[in-house]
Amino acid sequence: MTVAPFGRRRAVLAAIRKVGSYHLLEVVDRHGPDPEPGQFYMLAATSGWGAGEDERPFLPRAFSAMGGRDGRLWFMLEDIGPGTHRLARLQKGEPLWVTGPLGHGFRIGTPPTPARRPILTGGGVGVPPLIFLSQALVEQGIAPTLQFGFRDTQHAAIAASFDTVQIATDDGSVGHHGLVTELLIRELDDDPHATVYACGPPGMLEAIRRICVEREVPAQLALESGMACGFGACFGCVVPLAAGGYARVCVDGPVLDATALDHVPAH
Amino acid sequence: MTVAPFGRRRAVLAAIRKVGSYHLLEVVDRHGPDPEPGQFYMLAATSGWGAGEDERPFLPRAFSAMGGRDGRLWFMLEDIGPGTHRLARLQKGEPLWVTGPLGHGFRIGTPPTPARRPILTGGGVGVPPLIFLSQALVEQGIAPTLQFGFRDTQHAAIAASFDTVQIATDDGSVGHHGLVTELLIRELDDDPHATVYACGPPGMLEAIRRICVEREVPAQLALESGMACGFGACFGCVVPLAAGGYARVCVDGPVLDATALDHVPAH
Amino acid sequence: MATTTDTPPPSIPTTFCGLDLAHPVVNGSGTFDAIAAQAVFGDSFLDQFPFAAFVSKTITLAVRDGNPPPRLWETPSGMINSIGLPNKGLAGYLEHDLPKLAALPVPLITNVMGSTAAELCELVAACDAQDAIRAIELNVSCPNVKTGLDIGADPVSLAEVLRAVRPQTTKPLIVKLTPNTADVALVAAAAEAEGADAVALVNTLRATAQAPGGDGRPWLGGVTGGMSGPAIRAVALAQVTAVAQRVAIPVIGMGGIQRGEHAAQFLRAGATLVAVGTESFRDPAAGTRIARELQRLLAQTA
Amino acid sequence: MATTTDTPPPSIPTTFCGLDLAHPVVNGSGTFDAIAAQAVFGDSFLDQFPFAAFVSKTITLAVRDGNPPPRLWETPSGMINSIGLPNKGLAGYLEHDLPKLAALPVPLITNVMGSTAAELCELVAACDAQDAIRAIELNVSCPNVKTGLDIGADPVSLAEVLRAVRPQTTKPLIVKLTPNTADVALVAAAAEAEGADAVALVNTLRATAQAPGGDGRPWLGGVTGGMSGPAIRAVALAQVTAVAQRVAIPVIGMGGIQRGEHAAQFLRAGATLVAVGTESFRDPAAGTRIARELQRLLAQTA
Ligand SMILES: Cc1cc2nc3c(=O)[nH]c(=O)nc-3n(C[C@H](O)[C@H](O)[C@H](O)COP(=O)(O)OP(=O)(O)OC[C@H]3O[C@@H](n4cnc5c(N)ncnc54)[C@H](O)[C@@H]3O)c2cc1C
Ligand SMILES: Cc1cc2nc3c(=O)[nH]c(=O)nc-3n(C[C@H](O)[C@H](O)[C@H](O)COP(=O)(O)OP(=O)(O)OC[C@H]3O[C@@H](n4cnc5c(N)ncnc54)[C@H](O)[C@@H]3O)c2cc1C
Ligand SMILES: Cc1cc2nc3c(=O)[nH]c(=O)nc-3n(C[C@H](O)[C@H](O)[C@H](O)COP(=O)(O)O)c2cc1C
Ligand SMILES: Cc1cc2nc3c(=O)[nH]c(=O)nc-3n(C[C@H](O)[C@H](O)[C@H](O)COP(=O)(O)O)c2cc1C
Ligand code: FES
Ligand code: FES
Repeated sequence: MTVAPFGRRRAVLAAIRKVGSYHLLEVVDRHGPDPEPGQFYMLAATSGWGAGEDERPFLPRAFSAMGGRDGRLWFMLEDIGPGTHRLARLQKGEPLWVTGPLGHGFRIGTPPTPARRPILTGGGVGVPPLIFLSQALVEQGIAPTLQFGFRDTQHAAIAASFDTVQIATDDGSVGHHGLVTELLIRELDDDPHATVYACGPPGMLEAIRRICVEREVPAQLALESGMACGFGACFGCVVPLAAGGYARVCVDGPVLDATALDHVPAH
Repeated sequence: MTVAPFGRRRAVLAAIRKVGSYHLLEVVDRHGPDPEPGQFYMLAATSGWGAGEDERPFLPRAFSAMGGRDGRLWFMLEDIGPGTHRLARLQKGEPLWVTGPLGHGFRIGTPPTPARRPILTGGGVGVPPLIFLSQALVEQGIAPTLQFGFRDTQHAAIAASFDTVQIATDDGSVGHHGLVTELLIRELDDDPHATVYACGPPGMLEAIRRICVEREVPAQLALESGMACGFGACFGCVVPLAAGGYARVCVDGPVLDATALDHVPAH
Repeated sequence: MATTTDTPPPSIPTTFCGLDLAHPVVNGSGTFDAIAAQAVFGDSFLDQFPFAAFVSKTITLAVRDGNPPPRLWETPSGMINSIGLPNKGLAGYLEHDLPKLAALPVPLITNVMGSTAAELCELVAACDAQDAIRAIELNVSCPNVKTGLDIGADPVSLAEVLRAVRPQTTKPLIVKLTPNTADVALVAAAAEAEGADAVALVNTLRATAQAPGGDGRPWLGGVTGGMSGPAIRAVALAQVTAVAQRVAIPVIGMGGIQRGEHAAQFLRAGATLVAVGTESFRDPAAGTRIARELQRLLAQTA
Repeated sequence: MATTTDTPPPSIPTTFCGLDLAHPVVNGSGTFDAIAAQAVFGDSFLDQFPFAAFVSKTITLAVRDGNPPPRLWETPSGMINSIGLPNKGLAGYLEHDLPKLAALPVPLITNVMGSTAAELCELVAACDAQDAIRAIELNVSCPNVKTGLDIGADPVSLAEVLRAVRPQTTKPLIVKLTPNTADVALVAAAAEAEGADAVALVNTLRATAQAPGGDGRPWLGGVTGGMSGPAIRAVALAQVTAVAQRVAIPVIGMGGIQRGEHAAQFLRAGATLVAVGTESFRDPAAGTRIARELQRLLAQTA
């Protein structure tokens, strides 16, 4: 786990562009270390943060790193509410608050030649950490299997740049017509000797958890949860553990072993 | 008093420019009637209203019309806090909420040839209603005496376009070095047979009130006051009356006879 | 503006204490002066009257000038007022205001306040005699001369007052509760037990502000005031939920309502009517807008 | 970041109940986990420790898992939490957390809660035996099993509890008051009369939220929660002002403090210390920033 500098710091938006339904942000973060795949940041605009619907946003918002090195960070977000709405309207050169990198990322055994082949399965706003992870694996000479599920063409557009990725869409407009979990099952039927790294909406993660637990395939799930702080202060982001009690997604996660949960909560 | 259409309506910023310390706004307000000099509007941005210092502004803000006809309105404002700060950053073509015209304006007897010569004395953000009034008088063939007081050159810049205006600045950088009330006394010494129309900061208005009451020169003061609603609903904008009790600046004013007050309150 | 006049008035037929209302949105007492609004906005105001019933500002026996200014302070997502209940007094209200309020296109609810049971009895009896007054609302956010606590903050002193006041009228009697209490449901239950026909809540939360400049002087002429607006909505929703679960009489819910969705939340929490206060300052026609948005929401979920 | 490390730490020497503090800014109980922060931020966190004293989250006798999620809801200029006081229980706290908290660069204040006087006595006695614990804070926002009201909402039951608890320790005893009461100054006076060395306020305002979707279901796993943040600051300032005027013991003021100017307002209102809660979620180093801004303000006005 990469340790973050204490406190929020002022970063600068280097570039922002829309790819289909998603917004890609490139952020210059001179004072921050490089994140690990699966780690996230708390982001907030330094101005105009709080005049959206119902006077929100008030708290910063959590976003997985889609990549990060040499003081540059990449994020991908979908405008679904006041916080993402404001961030999607950041202008090139505009400052923003960043805190991070935060949380525990994916664990890819060292030496980085995992005994089991990595399958990276996810969808929606869950793809950024998987894109980051796949790049890290490729750099380490490992070719992972990438499987992304999206609603439609607009959402799938983000994956166009990856030639090797398997795509599933709900409306069948791109790739497999159906759920990405069907692609996962296909892969595991072919060769169950794999480790699954997953991130996506709760329903998808829960399906992936079930599939992997049934087949005793090790799986690491990157969870989402409503957060206030992102660094363990508020105890607001918890998920129930199979063993009883709760884990804080921000500090105990966001990546948890599938076996740690008996279900992935809806929020 | 011009009656306003009920409710707030969406207007559009046609132009905005900075003249010295002030911002001049031209607003397209198709659905509104022409205001009278001394009347005001409640203004608010339709977006980004509430993310300034301490999550403000929340309430709309009051601004005197500097002019208005054929569905166009002119305002002049100084950026002194979150509300004026946001309004000063409105973009050409951006919508804004307007309610008005509101309040009772200046009374210039009909027929519009007042027995007494009009002296329009004011300063700071108090000049817009006086500029509006002087234009109305000129159109009616009356040449008023204009006297404006400002802090410095930056603030006085707004008056540059008026050749006939007498100017006083605190720092003497433009016109008379001193208070605009000294110019008023000079005028009244020359010829007390006048009516004074005044608008400006409380201290200035109070001095003008004293001067006019002492000399029994009729004076109409356009007051300012913290407002929540602008249409008589909240009872928040009151000033104490000489006769006892309070008047609501928004509906009983903003223009009140100097004799109605025994002092102009600091806020 | 165009949209307001063209579209038909909102219609969500609602009955409250025997009053048939066009929709469930009324004004919060003291947050709308229908007489002043008529002067400012002319006939367009009456044509588009924003509320399904009109609640008067609080009326007291004697004339009150209200608090010295400043009376307003803006807070994060809200405001504080220390208006101090200025009003013409009972006699002035009946003589000057009532005829005009009686002519409004909606039923009139008169809100009264007294610092003793005797005062309240006199006010309520006088309102009872007026046909134009369709319901009476008691503002019990007034210090009890003995305990110093607001009458409405203490179930015991409220019950005592209501035992005297209730017999004074056969009209619907609404108790406007204060949120500045440990358990508002307890107070509401006391009101119900003593014959109140309905309760209204929340009134403003006690709050204060210091003058800019830094010497700590209070900004408000009244030193403290009451906070309202969206900042208090989640507190109001909790209190309305607790009260609606405790009592069987109808509840008027209010506190920071700005949109139809907020009104819907208070209705779901068990309120029969909702009241709009502070939002009318930002949008004079908010009542109509909120009722329209509510009607659209109900149509969707129906 | 650069600016934070280069500039010297804030220095506003302050004494509170015999503790010498570098400045008057501490954390609100339950709003900062120093042990988690150390793991997340490493040594930079200890080097720039944001508070002049550290207040632990509320500790109970038994282990508590806390409330089921969701536990958070964002409100206009604030938030609601229904965390439910998760903690390892007294034994777990003493064994696992205390050694780490004792190693922090600032004095430790331990916050405890019990639903009976007996429970509180056991908690306080146990804390009294620990040298590392420099002061004890009682969270009395806990329902009295008999009355159902929060102990801290009712001067009588608070006094009763304190009579039993006070003798259990010679350490400074701070009572953390609830704002959900009719007259918090009355409660503070009761705490002072029963030997409290200080009072802290405000805790969160009772509030609730409905799940998006429109069936009125509560969003929070705990159904209701507590509102905090700038939305409540004006209410907190009014309560702190009232309490500081009523009692002679020191007051820790909190509620929506985000900037040095806000801290200054609470100090002007009579508080000796201020606590920062929610703002730390937005800015983990808020405590240091606020202390710096406060130091600058004091330098100006001095
Ligand atoms: C570790 C982590 C990584 C993430 N990575 C990404 C990413 O890479 N890209 C991305 O787009 N998103 C990501 N998210 C999700 C992202 O943080 C949320 O979409 C964002 O916080 C939404 O904020 P908003 O204001 O736009 O929407 P909100 O209005 O906050 O709505 C988001 C959800 O919150 C709930 N909600 C609605 N109103 C409220 C309220 N008032 N208070 C509390 N909850 C409410 C609802 O369930 C709603 O669906 C991540 C989340 C986590 C925890
Ligand atoms: C009838 C009328 C006509 C006006 N015409 C003009 C005009 O033509 N041009 C123009 O520039 N201005 C005009 N004003 C003044 C203008 O309305 C104010 O300057 C504006 O409201 C300031 O808002 P703000 O948010 O920018 O500043 P604020 O922060 O609101 O500060 C303005 C003043 O309000 C007080 N204040 C500070 N904080 C608060 C708070 N939290 N709550 C309440 N009060 C606070 C202080 O005294 C401060 O000096 C007019 C006012 C009235 C009543
Ligand atoms: C300026 C102002 C004046 C008020 N006057 C009264 C009043 O006279 N009587 C009363 O019972 N409530 C009064 N209230 C309280 C409101 O009726 C309402 O209960 C409260 O404002 C909460 O609703 P809101 O958040 O929608 O404003 C007043 C509120 C404001 C803001
Ligand atoms: C997430 C959260 C958890 C809290 N936990 C506790 C707690 O365990 N014990 C306690 O006495 N107060 C607790 N509080 C209350 C705070 O200490 C503080 O009194 C309140 O939040 C007001 O301050 P603020 O507006 O700065 O947050 C908590 C507040 C929040 C937001
Ligand atoms: S978000 Fe605050 S503890 Fe996880
Ligand atoms: S501003 Fe509300 S009554 Fe004048």
